[in-house]
Amino acid sequence: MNNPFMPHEAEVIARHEETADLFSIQLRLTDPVIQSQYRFAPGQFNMLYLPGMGEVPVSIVSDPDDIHIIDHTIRKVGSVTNNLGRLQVGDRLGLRGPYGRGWPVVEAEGTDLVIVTGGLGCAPSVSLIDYVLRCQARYGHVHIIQGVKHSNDFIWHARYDLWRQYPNVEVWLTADAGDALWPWHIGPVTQFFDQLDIDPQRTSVMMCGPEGMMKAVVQDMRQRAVPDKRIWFSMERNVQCAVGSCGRCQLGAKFVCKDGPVFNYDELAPYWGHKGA
Amino acid sequence: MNRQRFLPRERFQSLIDQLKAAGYDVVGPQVRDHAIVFDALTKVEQLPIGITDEQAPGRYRLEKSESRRCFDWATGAQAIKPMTFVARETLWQSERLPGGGISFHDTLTETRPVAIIGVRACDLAALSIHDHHFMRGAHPDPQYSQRRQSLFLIAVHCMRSAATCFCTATGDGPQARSGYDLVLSELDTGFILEAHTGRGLDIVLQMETEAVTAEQTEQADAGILRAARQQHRTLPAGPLQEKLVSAVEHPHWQTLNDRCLSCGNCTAVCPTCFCQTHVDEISLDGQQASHVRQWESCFNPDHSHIHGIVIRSERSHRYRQWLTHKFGTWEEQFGRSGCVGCGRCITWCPVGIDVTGELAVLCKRNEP
Amino acid sequence: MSKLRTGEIHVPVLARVEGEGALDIRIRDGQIDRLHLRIFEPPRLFEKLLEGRSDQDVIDSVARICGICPVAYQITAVAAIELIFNFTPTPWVQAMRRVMYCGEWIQSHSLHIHLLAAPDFLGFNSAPAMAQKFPLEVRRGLRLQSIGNDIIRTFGGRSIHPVGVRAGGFFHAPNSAAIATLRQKIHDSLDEARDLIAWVATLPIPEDDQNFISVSLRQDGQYPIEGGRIVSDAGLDIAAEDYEQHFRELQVPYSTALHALLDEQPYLVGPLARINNNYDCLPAELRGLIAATGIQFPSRNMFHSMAARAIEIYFAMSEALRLTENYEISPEPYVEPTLRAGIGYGCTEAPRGILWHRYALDEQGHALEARIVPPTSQNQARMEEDLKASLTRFGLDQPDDALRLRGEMVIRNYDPCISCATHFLDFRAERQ
Amino acid sequence: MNNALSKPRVAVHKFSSCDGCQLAFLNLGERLLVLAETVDILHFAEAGPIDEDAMVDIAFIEGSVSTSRDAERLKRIRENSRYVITIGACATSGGIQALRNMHDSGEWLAGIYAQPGYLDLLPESSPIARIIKVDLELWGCPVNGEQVLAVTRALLVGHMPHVDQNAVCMECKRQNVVCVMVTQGKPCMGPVTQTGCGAICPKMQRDCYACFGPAIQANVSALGAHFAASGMSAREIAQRLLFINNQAEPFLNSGMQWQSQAAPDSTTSPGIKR
Ligand SMILES: Cc1cc2nc3c(=O)[nH]c(=O)nc-3n(C[C@H](O)[C@H](O)[C@H](O)COP(=O)(O)OP(=O)(O)OC[C@H]3O[C@@H](n4cnc5c(N)ncnc54)[C@H](O)[C@@H]3O)c2cc1C
Ligand code: SF4
Ligand code: SF4
Ligand code: SF4
Repeated sequence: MNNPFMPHEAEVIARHEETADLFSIQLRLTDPVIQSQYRFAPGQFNMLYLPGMGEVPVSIVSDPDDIHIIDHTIRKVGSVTNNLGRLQVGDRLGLRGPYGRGWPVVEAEGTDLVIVTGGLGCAPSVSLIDYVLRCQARYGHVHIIQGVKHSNDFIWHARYDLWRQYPNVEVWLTADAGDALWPWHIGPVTQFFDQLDIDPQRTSVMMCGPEGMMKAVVQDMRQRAVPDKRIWFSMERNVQCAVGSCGRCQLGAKFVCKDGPVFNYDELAPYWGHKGA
Repeated sequence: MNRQRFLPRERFQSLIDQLKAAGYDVVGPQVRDHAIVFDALTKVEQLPIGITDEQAPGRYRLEKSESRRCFDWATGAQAIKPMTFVARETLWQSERLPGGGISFHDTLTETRPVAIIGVRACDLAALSIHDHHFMRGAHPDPQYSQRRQSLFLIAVHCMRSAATCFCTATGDGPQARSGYDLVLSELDTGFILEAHTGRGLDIVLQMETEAVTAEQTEQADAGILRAARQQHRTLPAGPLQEKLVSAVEHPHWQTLNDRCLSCGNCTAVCPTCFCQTHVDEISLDGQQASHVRQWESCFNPDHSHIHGIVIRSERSHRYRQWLTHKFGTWEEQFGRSGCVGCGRCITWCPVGIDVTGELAVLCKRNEP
Repeated sequence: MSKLRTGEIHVPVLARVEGEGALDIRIRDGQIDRLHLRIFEPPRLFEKLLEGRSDQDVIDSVARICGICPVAYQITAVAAIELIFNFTPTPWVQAMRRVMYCGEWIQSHSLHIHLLAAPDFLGFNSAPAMAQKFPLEVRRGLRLQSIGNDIIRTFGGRSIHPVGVRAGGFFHAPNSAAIATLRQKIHDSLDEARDLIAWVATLPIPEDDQNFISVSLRQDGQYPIEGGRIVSDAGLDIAAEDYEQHFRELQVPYSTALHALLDEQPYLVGPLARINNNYDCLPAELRGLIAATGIQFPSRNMFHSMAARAIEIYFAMSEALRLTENYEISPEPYVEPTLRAGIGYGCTEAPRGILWHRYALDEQGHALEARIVPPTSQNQARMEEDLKASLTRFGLDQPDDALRLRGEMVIRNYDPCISCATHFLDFRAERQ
Repeated sequence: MNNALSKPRVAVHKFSSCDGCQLAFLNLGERLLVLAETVDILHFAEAGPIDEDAMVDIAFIEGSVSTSRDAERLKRIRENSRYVITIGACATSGGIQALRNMHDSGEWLAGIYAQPGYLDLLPESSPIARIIKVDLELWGCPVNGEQVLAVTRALLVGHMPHVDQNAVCMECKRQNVVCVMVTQGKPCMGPVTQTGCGAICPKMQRDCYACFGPAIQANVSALGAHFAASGMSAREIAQRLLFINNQAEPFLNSGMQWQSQAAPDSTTSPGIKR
């Protein structure tokens, strides 16, 4: 029987320092057979493993169609992520995945998209945006709204510049606080919603980021009569096994690792907003 | 032939012997450290003969009786969970290769076939939930599956309930209905054996047994009925998921915050709890690592830890998670409640918190 | 040679001893004019901490006086407490306490020989360093040490501050399988223990005979461990409760440990004193092994303490085997004693020598008063006396480093346990 | 830290203690020799090397702060060490000797200071973290040697490990140990004590006395209330809480409350300040 808990060896083929505590690594599974079978959807995640330290769940940011490349962007917050940040090109680590239910790219076809990300929340949404823009014919207008704590936290300037050049794409940027050179807005992401020209019945909202931000967005969007089933978000819980066995990531009746990490509001409504759920 | 046969008490040893002869390691209940626990069994005399249990919230005492019965007690310190979902085991190992590579190895080893004598109806119901959880999903658990498949189960119908039992309320007992190879009804003079699988029948056929009389069948039925009637704890009318989820801000959780020790005993004795923690262990030279899993409980703050935050930071949140999951959201996950009515969480809670009482309070407000 | 030496020598921190101490020597005109074994480990006031505590708390607390000989403390305390309760433990309990105590001797002696003392004789500054040249010997020592730990763990759950001892017996009896495994392990290492005696006897030790009084227990024809009368080779023979009539503790200004004197004289306790006084109680087979080494007991050479330890390791292993032969798990690992008020004494042979306790308990078994005299404070005066003699014989004109090392060697040879030594200060006496 | 050229450097420092936690290293057996080859042990008086001011990657500290010179020494250790790890109850919570903190310093210490000049003892025994920042605290009286080794191994590969601080009960259940509280009514501290020892007391069918300090989720007041309901006196409950780890927060707070309710006892003098 396949051991669903056992990683495969992967190699770091590129790495990039984004900010002082944020980095991206590009990985390749070293076993060609496993690499050739590896497919993922936007919003899914991998378990990355460092021997003696443990595993962490990390979203895949690369383009799902680019099947030879697995990109991750990671914030150094604790022991495992710090050590992932020390890996150099050629170093090996363990990888298993992809896991979870990603973004509803099929369900959202034919609708306008509002993609809201806060902080590093942008990581899981990057592959979503890449995908949507490549298959733009299937979607309507795309609003990309990115909020960061401080203007210095804003990375991926180039990516945003690129996205802005697409037709029917609008990019809105804001920071809770910013320095004098910050050309964009100051304040919460919800400040833009009045200016968005959306038809609630024909709109899908997708977001990821801190739960506080997501709560505000959900509330606002529901008030605008966006259907509960079309408000989507990516959740974070303690994921250890990633296959729905260890019970650590439960959120109400859901297992974040296999029923999510992307959920729509309808699914989580009974638990939404209750401390400790 | 009739699947039911009678085995006189004097010949009970022949069951153990037959199982051994058929290649099984035999495990059965016995008294250790003031409780009934499962352990290796070779002789009938090791069984808790003439032992009964007295259980109450936070209290478990064994008593000697005049009876010669071996199964005249209700539930022991643990169901058979420790034998299927083991408390601590290595899932896989990794090794650093010269040149920087990492190789990963499985740690599965052969398991020997094990026959367990004395499995109760509630424990079987719990086992079936675990089978669902560990074996029937998209990613079957190799460790669990292997051990599970090597089991030969000999159930016993309960003829006596402890004060903490409430399997009639969950519909899981006292009569064992499925999931076993053989089942025993214990009478004063011996046992009615009933095979439910071919291999169970093979064992029975090897033994010197007698026909079952109508009177013996009646005695067995009466015993089961007696056990059912002894139970007095009940559950609020189900399904409970909606009731509990909508009680999320009920003020009663706060009183539990004050009383609950958050020690996790209830989850550890519950035969259906499946939560785990995965930890890595490394050799002194840093070259080998083992990925180990062990039992975890939602009462531990670690359970819901993500970087920098404990999601269920207060005891009340954690008690709520336990009760809401076990009796509520379990229904959506497994199509039934996570409680099989064994009463262990009531008995083995050091301060005697009684889930049935708490549920009554929590669900009342939402009762029509 | 030319001019007689004058100067000071300091060892600011003694290495490879348990606890913190220093050595200060002042030499004037070629003579040691002042020598202080200065113990600065802060006292932890155990005798006070015990007041008001239950009998079980006393047993669990006194273990914390010393991480290396917790069993000695617990078994001495429980003996005193059971005396107050007028309780005699079952023969099974008595035998198993002796086995557990054997574990501590094996552990402590092996640790001392290999990790603390032997590097001195072979010119290394630590056991790992010595292991480079003497890998087999060091590994053998570590294995013996682990056997001692295993024995303690079998009865106490862990080898440091074990948790199995209680008034009336043990909390739990090991099962036969555990004892069988343990016996096998001890049995398999007996040859190593035998080799250890031979090896220790070959270590280059100074010839340094001195005059001293050996004080130990004497236990009904057995080699003394967990009880007996207090005897000396100068004719003392008293019961434990008479200890205070003959021994006196006094405080010296430079040390946080008390000094003890027997009839105003320094005296020696520990393995050498034990063998000197009880050679006749060792099994004949072992006496044969000793004879083969050429060492004669009683011995006046303090450096024979190491050989005495090796001999006691072998003795403790064979004793543990003897006492667990035909082991059967006791259905009653303890009998609940009836609590009583009173005063009780305990005296046992800790690895480093006699350990003496006295308790006064109230009717509920709570301690009213405690007094504890550990072996190291008893040896302190003797150590200073020895240092003066040995260093003088070694030659005070030797280089500082050589003198320092020799001084440390002399001290280490006593295996002083400073942690033990300093946990007691008799304030009442002080204030009088 | 894992640099091929220089081995990681380690020191073991001792303060007021019984030396039992240092034995976590000296009792490692064969693995002590492996450790000695993997790292450079620069200061470890009991094992031999002495260099108190060595710059190290990991400094292990045993023992509590109890003399006037200790604070000074600790500050130097902190400056010289990348990670400071306390080992054991004395270093982590002040240890059993901190029971003196609760006593009237006049009553207890007058005897000592009657001989001033040669006895240096502070009226309180304090945990290391009261003086310097500690990176990781390992509890236990004594520490569990396996835990110390596991932490050392993790730090050697650059990983700050997570130490399990959940209740002893979890470990009992994992080891299939039968609960002594439920079956025998013993006043076990397991539900509020952190795991790490391997549940050795319940395994021996005795009640835990909390030598590993408070569990992270400890609800000490609920346990105290339960003890009281099952017939223990306030004084007994106070002594239960104020023992090896008497200075650890939840034990200290709750213990002092029970102590203040304890009836003054004529025959014994617990001597604890009211
Ligand atoms: C689906 C999903 C996708 C994610 N995607 C990304 C991403 O793309 N980029 C990104 O940067 N992050 C992502 N994260 C978050 C990322 O997994 C965490 O930041 C990471 O696990 C932190 O690990 P650490 O060891 O560095 O931090 P630590 O805080 O040291 O450790 C976190 C983990 O270690 C254990 N642990 C450590 N300390 C404790 C404690 N005190 N109590 C209990 N357990 C403890 C727990 O298992 C915990 O989950 C994602 C998380 C999820 C669930
Ligand atoms: S919730 Fe309690 S009664 Fe129900 S199965 Fe679990 S332990 Fe038994
Ligand atoms: S979440 Fe709690 S109640 Fe549910 S399975 Fe896990 S431990 Fe049991
Ligand atoms: S059970 Fe409690 S007292 Fe016993 S060793 Fe463990 S933590 Fe210490």
